[in-house]
Amino acid sequence: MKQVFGYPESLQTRPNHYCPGCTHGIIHRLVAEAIDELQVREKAIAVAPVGCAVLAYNYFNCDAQQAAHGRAPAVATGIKRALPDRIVFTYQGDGDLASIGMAEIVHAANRGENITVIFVNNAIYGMTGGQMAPTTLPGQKTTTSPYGRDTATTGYPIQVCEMLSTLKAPAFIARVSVHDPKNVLKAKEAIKKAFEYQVNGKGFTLVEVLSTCPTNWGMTPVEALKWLENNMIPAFPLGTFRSLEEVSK
Amino acid sequence: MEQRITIIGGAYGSGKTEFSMAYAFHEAKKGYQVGLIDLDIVNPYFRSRDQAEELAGHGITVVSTEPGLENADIPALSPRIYGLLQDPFYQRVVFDVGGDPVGARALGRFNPYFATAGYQYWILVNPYRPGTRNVQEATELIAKLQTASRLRITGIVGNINLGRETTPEIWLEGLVLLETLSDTLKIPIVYQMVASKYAAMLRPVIPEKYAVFEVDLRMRPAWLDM
Amino acid sequence: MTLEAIFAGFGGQGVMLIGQLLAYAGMYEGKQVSWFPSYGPEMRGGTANCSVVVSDEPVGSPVISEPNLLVAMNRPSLEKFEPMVKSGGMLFYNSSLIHITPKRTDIEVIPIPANDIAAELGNAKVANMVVMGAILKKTGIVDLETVISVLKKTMTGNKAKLIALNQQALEKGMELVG
Amino acid sequence: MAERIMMKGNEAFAEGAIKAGCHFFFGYPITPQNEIPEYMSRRMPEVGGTFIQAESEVSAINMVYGAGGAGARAMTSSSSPGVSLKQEGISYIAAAEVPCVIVNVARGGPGLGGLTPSQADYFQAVKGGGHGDYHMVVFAPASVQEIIDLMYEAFVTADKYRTPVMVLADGLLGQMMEPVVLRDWEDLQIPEKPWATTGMVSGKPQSVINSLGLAPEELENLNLRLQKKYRTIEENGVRYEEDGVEDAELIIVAYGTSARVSKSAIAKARAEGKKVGLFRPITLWPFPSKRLAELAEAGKRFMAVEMSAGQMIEDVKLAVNGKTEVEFYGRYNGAIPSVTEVYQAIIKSFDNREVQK
Amino acid sequence: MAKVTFNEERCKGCEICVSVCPKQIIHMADRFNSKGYRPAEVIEQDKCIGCAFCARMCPDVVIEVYK
Repeated sequence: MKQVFGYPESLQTRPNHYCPGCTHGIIHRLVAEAIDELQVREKAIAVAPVGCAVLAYNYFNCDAQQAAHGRAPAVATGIKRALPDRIVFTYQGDGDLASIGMAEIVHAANRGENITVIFVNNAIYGMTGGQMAPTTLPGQKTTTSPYGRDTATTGYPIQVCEMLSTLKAPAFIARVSVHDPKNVLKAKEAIKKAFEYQVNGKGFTLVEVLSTCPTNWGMTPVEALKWLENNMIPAFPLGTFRSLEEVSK
Repeated sequence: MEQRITIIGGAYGSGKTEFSMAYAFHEAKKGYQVGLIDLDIVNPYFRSRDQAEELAGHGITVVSTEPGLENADIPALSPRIYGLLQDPFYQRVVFDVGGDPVGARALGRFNPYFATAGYQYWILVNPYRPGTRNVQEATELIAKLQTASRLRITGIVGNINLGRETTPEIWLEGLVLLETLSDTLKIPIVYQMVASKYAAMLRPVIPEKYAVFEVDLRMRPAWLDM
Repeated sequence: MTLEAIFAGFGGQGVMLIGQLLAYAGMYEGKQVSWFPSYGPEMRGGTANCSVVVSDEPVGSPVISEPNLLVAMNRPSLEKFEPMVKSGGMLFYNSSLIHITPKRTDIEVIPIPANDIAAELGNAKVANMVVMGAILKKTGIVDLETVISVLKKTMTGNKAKLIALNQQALEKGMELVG
Repeated sequence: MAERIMMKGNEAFAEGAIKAGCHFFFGYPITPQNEIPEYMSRRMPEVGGTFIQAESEVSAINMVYGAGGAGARAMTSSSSPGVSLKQEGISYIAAAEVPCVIVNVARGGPGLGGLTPSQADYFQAVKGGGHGDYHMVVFAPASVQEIIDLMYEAFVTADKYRTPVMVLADGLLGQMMEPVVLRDWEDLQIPEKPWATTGMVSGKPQSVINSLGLAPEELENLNLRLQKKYRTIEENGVRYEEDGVEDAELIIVAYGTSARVSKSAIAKARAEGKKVGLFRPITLWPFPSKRLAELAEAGKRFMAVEMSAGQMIEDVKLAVNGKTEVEFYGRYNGAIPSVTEVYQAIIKSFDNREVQK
Repeated sequence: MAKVTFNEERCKGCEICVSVCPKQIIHMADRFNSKGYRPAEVIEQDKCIGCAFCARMCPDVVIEVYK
């Protein structure tokens, strides 16, 4: 018998700290698998955000820099410019990327920085205890939208992929989900493609991964996957928003 | 009061954590194996995990954040919470649920356990704290807690006090609200929590029908009351 | 000797440029020099000035509160800086544009019809060079040849053809006070 | 002798950095330092370096953090309000022990302030500036030539101690031109940086650039290590210039532009027989406290001359420790004190002394 | 012929694998792992088709799949 599914080399063996059933763990693994398959682990440099993934440097088996809240794309820019042949990626949550770090992500994308951004969207601030995120759904209750997000005063969930796709420079932008095995496979393909683009020097790549937060959503992990499918996907349609190959076709 | 699972909730600063710890000690003294779960994912200060060592000394198993992350502002829940819920070795499991309806939401992820095993869900009410200063406020809070947790509140623990300004008169005044609340919502008052240092002063005025629960305040540094 | 000069005028009159020219020339002659522009709101408001120190000693303050040489290319500059000039100092003013007479009697006042002479030469832009020529002659702080060599270094490409005109203007200015 | 060329202070910051082996510049426009990014945008491509006009000062400092963490000599420059924005990043950089250089060509404040020169960022520069217990080494040049030389020192110091280094000047120094000699540094070599995040190539162990200290002991250890490093820098890194302090009764303490102005004022007062000297700190942190204490011990009086409401004077007073008098003369509305004003302040100080006697 | 192995010390008991197994052969064990809670396990190994759904969905890389 041959092993068809095992532990990726680019993931350290230490167990992660995420709550049971949190899909951060799946996304970590997909990133590690992509790095393994492209054989770039020794060249990889991760940039960890502020957010639940602040300890990402403890999990990825590669060099890493921990960035201030929202600044990961700027830090990644600095690293990549200093070491253009290395594979540099950020791993950011929705508060980090789409709120405090909106300027950084837009401009890194607009410069076409040859980096890969893994954007984990779970519609809530997990780290600080479940406050409203820029991606919180209309009507969704959080600790800072106790009556449900009111679009009249707090606006609508920011659709990062759609927004960044209005820029000319990005090479690859896709939104995927990890709520079931089929979608996990698709997510893996997108993440791998993004890294592949970087390896080939194609420019800025971003994969938004819809993710769960069972603890702050107040659901069992399995309920949370269902909630993601039923509520988040309609608000954040899955798909590839930008791909250079499609452009050249 | 013979439920295996006891959930302690209430508004910020209502005395949840003090009561949770005291209740855990109380049950441990009865000879039960007690597990105490710190589910306070909201407020990193005054949390029972800080007292974990002392509790452990009394044979109480405390589970909160993963070891090493106690001081991280990451609300990473330990899988060992499942252990306390699942393992019949623990005859009493006490949940200390952090701040308000928001904190109560984290209970949702354990919902199937409560649904099958049963539970008692008590809230601490101090009529001198914002959020529970009148029947209407307190009623709203209870409704929100129930919605967020998807659970029913089964008991009220009175914690009538104004800190070091507490007097028997103040206590009795607070009791009026507490009783009205209990009558209106048809939720029984299960305990009257009293800080040990005020017990001698207050006991004479506390009606006999109430079970008095004396608590040595652990969370509050002594210098705060100097 | 230490020359502490303020060059002032409208933006576009080339006062910054002749200040720099003097500083460069001083440097090439091995002197200690500094050039400091005024900047800030007034830079955009249309008037400009710079301070130039040329000295045999190391330059202390590059900011000059008592210049021993003032170049005023327009009236506001004259009115602003005239009172600051050190007793015994020199004041060059552009009499083509300034129709009042400086009040000071304890300094040497030298009117230069800079714009009129520049117009005669066929290019109003070299009014600043006419004044510069006068300064060279009057102070002897640097040699004309040094100034010309700075011009040759800085005016290259398309601008090279303007060197002769600038030289003419410098010489006219020298003649004027000669 | 190498050729002398005329350079603006701002150009000197830029060229000085390039001569010091800095090939990474990240900045954002703000007056009065715009010539630095402008110069860098021209020069970096010529030397094979990187120039990025970042989307904000915040972003620029974080790019520096990234490039510095990856082992490069990197810098940013800004002016007062922009430097305030960089403080978050500087705190991270100090904690993560990433070497880099930050230039502040200061302008008047607080708030948006004005464009005119100021020394009111002294506290921000020497006391940390951002959150947490940290210091930057702060160099204060007083001439365009010194800007060139100190930019080299700044990068060497940053690498040596793995610390952010600030070069603090004011708008006047940025805007003025003086002749400079551009040297190629003979000993220019960027040290090995095994801690840098350059990838785990050929079995190199994992490098993590990080400022998060979860356990209180871990965080305290980081702080103890930083404090130990700061004591070493205080021991070895102090720089200052003295002129005529030996026979002086009154010593003017001033840095940067105000030192230049004071120098002229002192010359004028000396010509009239007043025994005045100049003490010019070149490093503002570490501050030359020891030397000032010695001079105070010898009975000298002091006068701090600053383009602020009096910030450095606090460090002077700490050093003097009540042994003698410390007077102050300052202009702080974005104005530069004139030679005459400082001269008059000196004369007044001597006159008051006479009256007291 | 396929086989899945569970590294039960890594398992956090989230039950996601249980929910996605098309053959419904993954259960939460009756016993406790060393950390005191019930890990996921497979009881009818022979029914495993090696689809790796469980492994793909596991956030903690508990599961290895052999074919």
